[in-house]
Amino acid sequence: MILTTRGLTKAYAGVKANTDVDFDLPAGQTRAIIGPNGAGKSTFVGMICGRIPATRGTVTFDGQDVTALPAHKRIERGMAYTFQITSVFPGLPVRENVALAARRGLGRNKAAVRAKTDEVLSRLNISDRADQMAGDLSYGHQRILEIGMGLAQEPRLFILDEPTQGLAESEVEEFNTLIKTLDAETTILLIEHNMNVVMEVAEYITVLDQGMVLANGTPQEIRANTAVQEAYLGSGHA
Amino acid sequence: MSDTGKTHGLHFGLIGLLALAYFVLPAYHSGNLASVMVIAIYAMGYNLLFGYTGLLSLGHALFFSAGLYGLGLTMHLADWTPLPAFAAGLIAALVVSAVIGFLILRTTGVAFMIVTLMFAQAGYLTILYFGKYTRGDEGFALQQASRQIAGYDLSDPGVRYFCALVLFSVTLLGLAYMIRAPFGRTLVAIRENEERARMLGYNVTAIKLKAVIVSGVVSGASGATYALLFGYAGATFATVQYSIFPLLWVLVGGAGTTVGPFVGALFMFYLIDYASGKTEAYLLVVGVTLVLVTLFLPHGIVGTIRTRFLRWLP
Amino acid sequence: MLELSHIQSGYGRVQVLFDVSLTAKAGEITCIMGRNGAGKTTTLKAIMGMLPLTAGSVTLDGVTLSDLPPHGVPKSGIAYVPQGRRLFSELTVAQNLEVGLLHTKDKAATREEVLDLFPRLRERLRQQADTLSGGEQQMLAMGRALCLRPKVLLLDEPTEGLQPSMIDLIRDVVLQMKSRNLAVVLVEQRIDAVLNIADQVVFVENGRSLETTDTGALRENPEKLHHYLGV
Amino acid sequence: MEFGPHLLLASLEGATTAAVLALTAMGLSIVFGVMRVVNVAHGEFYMVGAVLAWFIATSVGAHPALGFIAALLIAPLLVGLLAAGVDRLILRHINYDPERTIVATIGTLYILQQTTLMTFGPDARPVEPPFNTRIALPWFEWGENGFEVYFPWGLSTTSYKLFVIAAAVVILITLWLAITRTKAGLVMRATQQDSDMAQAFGIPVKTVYSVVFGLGAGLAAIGAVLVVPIQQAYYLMGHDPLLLSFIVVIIGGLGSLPGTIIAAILIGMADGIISVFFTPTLAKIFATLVVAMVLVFRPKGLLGKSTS
Repeated sequence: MILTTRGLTKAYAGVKANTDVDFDLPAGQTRAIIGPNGAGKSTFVGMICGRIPATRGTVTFDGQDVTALPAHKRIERGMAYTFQITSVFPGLPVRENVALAARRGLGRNKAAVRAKTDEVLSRLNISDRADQMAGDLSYGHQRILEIGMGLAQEPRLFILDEPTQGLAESEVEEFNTLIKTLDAETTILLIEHNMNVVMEVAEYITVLDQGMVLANGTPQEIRANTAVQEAYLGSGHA
Repeated sequence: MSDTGKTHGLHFGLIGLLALAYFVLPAYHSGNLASVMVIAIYAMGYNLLFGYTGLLSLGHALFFSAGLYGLGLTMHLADWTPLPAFAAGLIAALVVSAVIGFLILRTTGVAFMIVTLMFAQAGYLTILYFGKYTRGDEGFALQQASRQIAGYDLSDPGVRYFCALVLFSVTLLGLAYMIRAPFGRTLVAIRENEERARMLGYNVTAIKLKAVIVSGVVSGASGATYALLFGYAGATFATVQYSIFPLLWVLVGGAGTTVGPFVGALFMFYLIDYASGKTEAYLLVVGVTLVLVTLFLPHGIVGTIRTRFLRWLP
Repeated sequence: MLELSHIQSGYGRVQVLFDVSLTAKAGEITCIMGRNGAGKTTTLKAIMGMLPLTAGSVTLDGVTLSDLPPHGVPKSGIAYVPQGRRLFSELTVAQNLEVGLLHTKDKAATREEVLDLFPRLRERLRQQADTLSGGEQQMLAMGRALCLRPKVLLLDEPTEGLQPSMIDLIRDVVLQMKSRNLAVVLVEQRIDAVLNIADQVVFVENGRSLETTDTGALRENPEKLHHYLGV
Repeated sequence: MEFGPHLLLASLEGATTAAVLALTAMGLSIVFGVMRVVNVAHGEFYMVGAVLAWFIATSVGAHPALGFIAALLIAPLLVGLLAAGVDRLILRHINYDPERTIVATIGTLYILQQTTLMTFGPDARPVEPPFNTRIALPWFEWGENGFEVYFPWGLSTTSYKLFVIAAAVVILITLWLAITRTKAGLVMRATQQDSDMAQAFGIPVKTVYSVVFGLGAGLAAIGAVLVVPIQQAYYLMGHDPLLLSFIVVIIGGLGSLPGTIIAAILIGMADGIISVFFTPTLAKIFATLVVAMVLVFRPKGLLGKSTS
């Protein structure tokens, strides 16, 4: 298991966003977390990567308890996180955005940083925009850049919070392809609303509902699960 | 020419021009220019924090006067020679900025501005409180005899000018290098999107603390240089006004540009100089400029040139 | 009749709406559907004048709303129930309603009418808004909006996070408003709810309105839902 | 004088300070609460109020009471209009961005201060109080003859100082009623809690902002008019009220009106008492550091809601 949580709970002013979530993620898997709006998905991954302090419970990453570590220490150990809302450095060129992500791990080795940056840019087909300001990119390209910043960190656990939100059909296709190629390289934890994407890329799915784990299973099992259908029916996954 | 080449050209060109100016300009103006270079060091130190890291401090007079008194008091009371005293000024600024930085970085936004203002005010009052040693608002002069380095008399206009130029150049080139180095890039990243920088694994608080310290030490260096070259230290330099001035210079010149602080300091120096001739209320010029820049020139002079014409400007 | 014609809008430098058009008729329920981030809420904010239009226009019965200052829009007959209610949380229920009544002529009668729609609010008039339950907060948000006596009612995910009984109540009130000849514009994610009450559905994707569909046709032809929403 | 009477005297001085401070700080607090901006020029509006009070009182020239009443009515109004003008001409155009507002109001501070210097000169200007009877105060002693009441030399206050306290109380109660009981108060509070939604209910938020900014400055000016018969009007007098108002607003919890009042009484009394017993510089250093530390470790203020 690369990631394990036990009893992970978050309460905001007494209201529980997550209650006692036990979660196991084997290394190398591509896992999707789905659930209706307000199911506590973002809070859950927020607690995993350290953006949101847990009220109680533990997070174990790569065999070590990281519950007490601040976000940047967890990232240092090999997590990467992309934001639900596009979050790039708008006033910096695209290349520098990626380089900032690469540099944290590679340090002062300029050649290595440059090579990694170039590799990521060409992998995402945005080399031709390397010198544009990130803030001037279209929404879709900002999302792709955001994923590129995650890639440049060479994470062992790549957490993507609704990466396809607001992408056009064609861009979603490209995203699916990209995730599939990443599959072999790293463990992926994906929060996703778009069921097409989930069914296509996820090997295994965890369903959250009202802050708790409702079901775990392969895409086929989840599709057939009546409890899941009930949770969705009427609470929409549009 | 590459952007790096142009940047070097700009910086060395400016330094060359300033060296030349001493021989071309009348004594009055070269005297002014020496002052401008010293206060531009202060402005550059401020700019590192405000322009590049995005932290708006209203208390930098504290760091400036830490350097000013660090040098001034050791020379005045303990008869230290200029070089060790200068080091004392830098160390004083280092200690003050490390302690204050540790505290102020717990706050953000408006609270950050007010806390920096409060600490600087407490510093000013402390200088007044120890008036026995500091002579308060009246201040004290450093003897011309003590202001000598290796036989050069620092009160001589020529020596003073080139001493200021050397320190100005070192600061300009040093900060310009730092901005282009990974550390500086990280500062800009924090300014642009702090949460993203944190989630790329950067220890944002530690990096910001480094920025406060570098900014504080450079400001302190300016204070120490001022006391050394002009032979005077007084509590006026610790007042709120002297925290506002670097903000003003950087805003006018262009925050987050390498030469903006110098341009802003030069512009405001001559504007105030001109206004002082007309009225006692020369601070009115400061007020009007602050309001006008906020309203109409949010990028400052150099920043506006950069957005409109020369994208490569550092 | 509320008419949006090729509007563009966004937040600062970020453009969100590129081309949205729709027509909401009196006595009908128009639903805006689309994925997260497609521009549904932004459309409502643009109608309210909370975001500036960079192109296009919004008109209500021939009056161009986009020429009015933002506080003029509600006065001309549009009421807005935003996502997450956004009550004046430290004011009491009565005071929240009073804000809704500021520009209404027949204050006392309107207030009674609204309280008759939501009898629960009458019991809680002196209670501070943020001490209400989720369902009561939604009632207050709707009640406050209806205090304006609007011609158009904009609702952004009114049933989000509510229990079924509350959802039924909200739906009843929406249908009553329809019968009182209001034009209702609804942003909603719950497909079943939409299919039951909406008259027409406008699909929005990437800041563009794609197509306006009759709900009846949609019921018979659910592939459309699948196509646009990935259901 | 012995310690007891001395303390009573200090407390009375403190109460007058607290009364004026409560008015001034309330102005800053309302502006911050509703508009979420910090008005660094607040002390200068106070100063302008004081100088205008002197100008109006001397222009009227009749009985001191007449001049004072005229000043009390006109000066805050003029200052309020001036502030509303600053809001319209400057703050509105920078969209109330918190940091740019601070820079712009620093600019405004210098403009107001220096313009006053150029117009009225550098001299301190006195205003004659409308009435100023000395009131001797009694003290008691448990001496050889049992319980004794006597009037120690030097233990006195004036009728005017008591009037200042009473006036401040009346004005603050009126303000409180206006905010909680009137339509204008409702509009203000709705704007404070959610300006977007206030606008969505037809409230002209920008006009509300101008009025609130004017009201805040006007309150400072009322405090200043009340104070000029005790202290003289002077173009640099804005500094201390600004600092003390900051302290009060921060200790009281940013934007909390009851917190502001309690903190004003606390700080005003403390200031009065401390400055009788300690050197003012040390007291100020101490107060400034305390406030900075409160902001660092309890950013919502001592009396505000806890952050965690």
